[in-house]
Amino acid sequence: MPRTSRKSSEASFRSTTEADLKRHDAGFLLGLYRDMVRTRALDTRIEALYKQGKLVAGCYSSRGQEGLSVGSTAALRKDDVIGPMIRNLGSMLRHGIPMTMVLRNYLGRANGPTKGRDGSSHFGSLEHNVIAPISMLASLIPVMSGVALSFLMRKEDRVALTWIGDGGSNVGDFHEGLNFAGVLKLPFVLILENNQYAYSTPIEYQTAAKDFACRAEGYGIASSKVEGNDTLAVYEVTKEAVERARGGAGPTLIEARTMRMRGHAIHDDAKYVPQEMFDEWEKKDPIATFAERLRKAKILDDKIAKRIDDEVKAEVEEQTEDAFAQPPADPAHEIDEVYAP
Amino acid sequence: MPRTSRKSSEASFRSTTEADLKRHDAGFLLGLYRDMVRTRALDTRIEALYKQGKLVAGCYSSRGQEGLSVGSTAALRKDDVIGPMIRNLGSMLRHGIPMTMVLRNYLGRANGPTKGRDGSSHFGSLEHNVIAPISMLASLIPVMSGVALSFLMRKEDRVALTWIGDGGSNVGDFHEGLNFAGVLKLPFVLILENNQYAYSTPIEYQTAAKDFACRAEGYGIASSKVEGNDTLAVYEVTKEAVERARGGAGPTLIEARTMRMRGHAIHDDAKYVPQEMFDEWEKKDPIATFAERLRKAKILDDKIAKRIDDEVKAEVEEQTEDAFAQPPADPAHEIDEVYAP
Amino acid sequence: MSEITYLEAIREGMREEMLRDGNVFCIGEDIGTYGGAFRVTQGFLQEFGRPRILDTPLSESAILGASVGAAIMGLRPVAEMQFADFVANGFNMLVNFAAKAHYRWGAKVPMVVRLPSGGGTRGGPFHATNPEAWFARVPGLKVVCPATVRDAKGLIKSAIRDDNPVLYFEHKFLYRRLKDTLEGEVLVPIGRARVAREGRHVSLITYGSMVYHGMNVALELASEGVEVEVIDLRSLVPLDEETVLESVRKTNRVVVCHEDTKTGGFGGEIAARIAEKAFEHLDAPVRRLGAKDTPVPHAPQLEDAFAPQPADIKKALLETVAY
Amino acid sequence: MSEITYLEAIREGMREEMLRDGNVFCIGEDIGTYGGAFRVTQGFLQEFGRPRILDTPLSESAILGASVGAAIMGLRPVAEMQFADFVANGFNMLVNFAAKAHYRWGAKVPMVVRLPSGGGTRGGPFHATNPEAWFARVPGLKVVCPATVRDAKGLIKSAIRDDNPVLYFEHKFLYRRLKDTLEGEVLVPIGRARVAREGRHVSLITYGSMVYHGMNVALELASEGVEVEVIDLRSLVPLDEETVLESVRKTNRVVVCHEDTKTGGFGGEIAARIAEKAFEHLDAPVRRLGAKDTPVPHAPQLEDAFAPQPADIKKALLETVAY
Ligand SMILES: Cc1ncc(C[n+]2csc(CCOP(=O)(O)OP(=O)(O)O)c2C)c(N)n1
Ligand SMILES: Cc1ncc(C[n+]2csc(CCOP(=O)(O)OP(=O)(O)O)c2C)c(N)n1
Ligand SMILES: [Mg+2]
Ligand SMILES: [Mg+2]
Repeated sequence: MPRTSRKSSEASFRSTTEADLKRHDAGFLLGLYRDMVRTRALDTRIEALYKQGKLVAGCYSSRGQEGLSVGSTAALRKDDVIGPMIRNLGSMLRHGIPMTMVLRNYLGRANGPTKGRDGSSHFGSLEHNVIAPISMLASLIPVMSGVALSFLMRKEDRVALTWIGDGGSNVGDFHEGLNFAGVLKLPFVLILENNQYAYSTPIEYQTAAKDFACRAEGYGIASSKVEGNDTLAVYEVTKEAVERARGGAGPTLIEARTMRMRGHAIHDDAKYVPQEMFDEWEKKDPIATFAERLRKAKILDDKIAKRIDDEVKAEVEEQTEDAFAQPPADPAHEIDEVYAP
Repeated sequence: MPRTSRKSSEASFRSTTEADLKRHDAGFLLGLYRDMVRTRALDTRIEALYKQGKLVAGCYSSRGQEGLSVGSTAALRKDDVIGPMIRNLGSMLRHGIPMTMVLRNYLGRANGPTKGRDGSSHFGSLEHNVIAPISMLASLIPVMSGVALSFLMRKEDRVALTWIGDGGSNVGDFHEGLNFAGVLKLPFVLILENNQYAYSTPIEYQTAAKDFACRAEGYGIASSKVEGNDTLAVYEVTKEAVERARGGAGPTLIEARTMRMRGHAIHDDAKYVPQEMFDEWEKKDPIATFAERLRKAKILDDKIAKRIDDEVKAEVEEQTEDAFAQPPADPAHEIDEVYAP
Repeated sequence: MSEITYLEAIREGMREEMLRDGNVFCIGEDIGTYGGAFRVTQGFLQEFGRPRILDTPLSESAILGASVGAAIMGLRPVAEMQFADFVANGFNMLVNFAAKAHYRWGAKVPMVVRLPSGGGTRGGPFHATNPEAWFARVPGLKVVCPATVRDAKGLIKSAIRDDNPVLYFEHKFLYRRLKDTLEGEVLVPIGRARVAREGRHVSLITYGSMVYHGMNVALELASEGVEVEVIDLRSLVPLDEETVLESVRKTNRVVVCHEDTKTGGFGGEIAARIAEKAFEHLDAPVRRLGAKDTPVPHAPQLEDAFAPQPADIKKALLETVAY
Repeated sequence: MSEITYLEAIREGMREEMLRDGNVFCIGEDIGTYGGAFRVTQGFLQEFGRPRILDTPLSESAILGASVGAAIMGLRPVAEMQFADFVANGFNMLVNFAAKAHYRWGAKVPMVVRLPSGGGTRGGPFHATNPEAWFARVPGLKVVCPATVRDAKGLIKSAIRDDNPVLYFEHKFLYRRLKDTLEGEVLVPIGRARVAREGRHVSLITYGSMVYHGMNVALELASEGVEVEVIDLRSLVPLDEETVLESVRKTNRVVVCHEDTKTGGFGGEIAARIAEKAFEHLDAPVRRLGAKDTPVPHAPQLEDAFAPQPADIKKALLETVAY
């Protein structure tokens, strides 16, 4: 039996209607669309570069989850701080990270964000208010609580936001970090991307809980559930959470339902996922469905779509070229910066 | 403002009535009473030995929580396995650990259960189906899940039970262990002893959750709440949980409300606890209130009470003497047993 | 008899023990349906079924903690860390629970933790470390690091039969690179080093991936007239000190080498023991070789500059011989 | 100027830095109302209030993780582990997040972790360990182990001002045992060892509680005509190798000693460096002294047999001199 979603009632996952769409500015909506397109274009290019043997190692795709990253990040101010995980390429782009930074890192360039020391999108940039994750899942949750704590201490009205997977949410740090944030009412938002699988492991083997959002109660914090492929709905629930956080009402745990449309990483053919499940979710593709809605609302048409596509294509070309033009990582400086001076 | 309890509705914490009491066999009820008296007597003796400078180091009292340990352990079969924490002296005694074993350990004797290598009630005995804790709180939760896993693998109808404090429940292992047990539907029961404080830290600084039992939902497991000083109620909810576990219906998290009536350890005068709080909880003393109920039900009278007291006194005397008669730990064998042969 | 790889040898060893002893079971992330990130347990789910092959939630501390509990009850869990690096998340269970149980209260903890470790595969800071020294310093744990196909099989079997917690570091670089033909029951005792190559000019004390590189270098040097004795420790705890000292007493010159970072790596322990116990036999300083004291870098040219390369080993050996 | 204890010196150092820099804050279990399990932060809540003095839930990984996050944002957290032993529960945050951030992406992590460690107080297997070697092998972390009242104060202040994660091991045995009078601004640079006593017959390289015992032994031996040079490392990372080597070049004989268990303790690293870099200067084997390779036992007679005692140090020094 192909599984398609969590057991909890369908209705409780928020989605938006055409009326909701109309409440928003066309420019804003087109911006969301554009950033999703940018994300997929870069993702697709990275996959292509992998196949051409150009990357240092493997790559992780966020295909099918672009709306979740872009929609949630769109709810933030630029001075809010994000801690993107491996499937939040869209968050990085939306928060201002130029494509070349990502590409330089995938290519192991000397003046990439990690100088070749780490790979893929595994980097941060304080200039862009982006904290780098480590591979150990859920570690970012206590760390981003600490970022939020710095806002509390300095009386800044900024918010910290990060993401976690259905798998990663079972690591102890999820518990310690959320509980800590709850007791201090920190301006912190955690989005749980329930994309049905953790590597090869389906959610049924991850937890017996009926959903993940209910865990919020155990920390005395707010929660909500949202259709992760409804980009606007993701934006809206995140916006509410961010406002709550900024207003001093504490953290929120948002469960977003979506689907990982590729293998865990490029080497994984995801044969363990029933094809029907991919088929069904393909119909809910966040970009296609959002485009469709924008067209219906007369915000998008062929001409605008083509313009955006062309611009994005040009951006990817230019940024890829830029990345390739950079020098490779330099072993001469290898041991230089283990310590801050 | 002295705090007296969690914010969650009073009614939801189970307690028993006189009718409930009557459903039980008098011998069984007197057994509970007796084991509580034994626990307090041993606890009191250990405190006295400390004051006489006879212990190797400090000691931890479970005064005021005897009913919780005894009542919950009474719900088990002897072949069920417990993982007692530092305030579960009563569980150890009820599960068959002789007093001298505890005393020998407090006195660092060569033929105590740890041969002087560890102290206090920090020991286990496979012969008695008791697993030793480590100091790192909540570590026992995954470990006892593993004990329960062994029952599942071997198709044994045994149950694993352990306890955790309001403080310790915020360690990541609580989350990992309970979630693991939940997904495998393990025969596992966890009793959260909410005794209002973790060392000097009141529960408000431990979590913003309205109670601890609600965390069960996040793992898809059963839960219940009980007045921890109502020994019979503790017995009953534990019994239900144990039967659920034995029947294959998976783990239960039980929150028991009680009060730590001493400092964290003997050196701690607990000045940070409002006196009113001690006063109020003193009235709910599990032994005094249970005795009172037994008397009302004509199960206990002065004569029986005296007989039990005398027997227990004699037991403590004899066991203490026995412990003192043992040789001190012997450094000659110090490095012998780091590894199993 | 056909050739099998180092990786297949681990699988074979586990499978044989699973068949031999019903108490043995496997536990870890993605080890069932997927057969493990490196496919070490491929086919096991089909053969042994659930729960003996147990796909777990993403929870290292639960995996290790549950293994401790099951082991105390007499089962023999073989836990897989998806990468050795992730053991940092379940560290406490090993160093405090598993390691101290027997000493404290006589409880046996017959569990194995498999840790795919090491670099050379561009894994970067979190997928390429060699964390064995964290554990080799913990009384109560045993630590083995197989470097050959035979030892991969023989040590996993011995680890499973051991009544103590054994950390089994399997090197990712060797997984598919090494091949050998094994016949009959292969059991390799824990705590016994192997003279991988005899020589008289200098001893190379090493383990893990550096045995592979060291043997190649020794071969090359032999053609240049320098006879290197290569000692493959195989087991760090217990350490076969006598085989090490014997070699040093014979060659009077020694290089200690590992892929782990140099400062605080287990090579310090080995060098210190040699310096103390074979002082009179040393004609040259005990030379130590390890990776640079940085996290493991990702880009190939950086990783190669980070970890000891054959050329570095050769240079150290020649300098020690020439001293 | 009145005398203060080692413990008070830590408190004074922290307090001065709290007053000097509004970015400094304290975080840990029971550090506010209670003033910490050992009362190091006594009075801080009254003086600095919440949230600068932050009583946390019982969650080591959250304490350390939140410290990392706050530090990356430019604050300067001083996190307390109630006992050093409990750092095992937040291990990953230190070795993977804090240690690697600057190398990976240039983020400074100016945090201090205070770790009340060591034995002599009958703490047993979980309240008396010396876990410094786990961290001294992790590139990106700094590790200091003050052994005097002056260094307790001077190093906590330097640690707080350092832009890297610094693990500050404060020894429980020394807390109230050491007293001294300090005047003026006390700042002790991280990475510089201290010649605690000059001598010419043998060098004792040590740190932490063993400095205390070592100095007593040295005094005793002086009256017997043996002049011991005592080097108090103070900082394990960065290690002041030059001061160590200089002493060895002068005395030609050396004992390395720590309270931590011997196998895999940091003494191996030090001995290995001496053996490699001062080979020509050694008139005797580098002698190593550490605790027995067992968990820390609880009962007094066991703990005393476990950890190096003054008599053991004396014996090792005399044997090394007599070699
Ligand atoms: C603590 C930890 N254990 C194991 C891994 C190895 N690992 C990397 S990704 C992954 C699956 C993650 O699943 P999920 O959290 O659902 O995120 P998704 O990949 O589905 O977005 C695993 C097991 C890890 N990164 N961290
Ligand atoms: C992981 C961990 N951190 C810190 C400690 C130190 N410590 C011992 S008991 C205690 C308080 C425990 O409180 P709680 O869990 O509520 O149990 P109680 O003592 O109230 O029964 C603390 C902080 C510990 N034992 N383990
Ligand atoms: Mg997932
Ligand atoms: Mg409590």
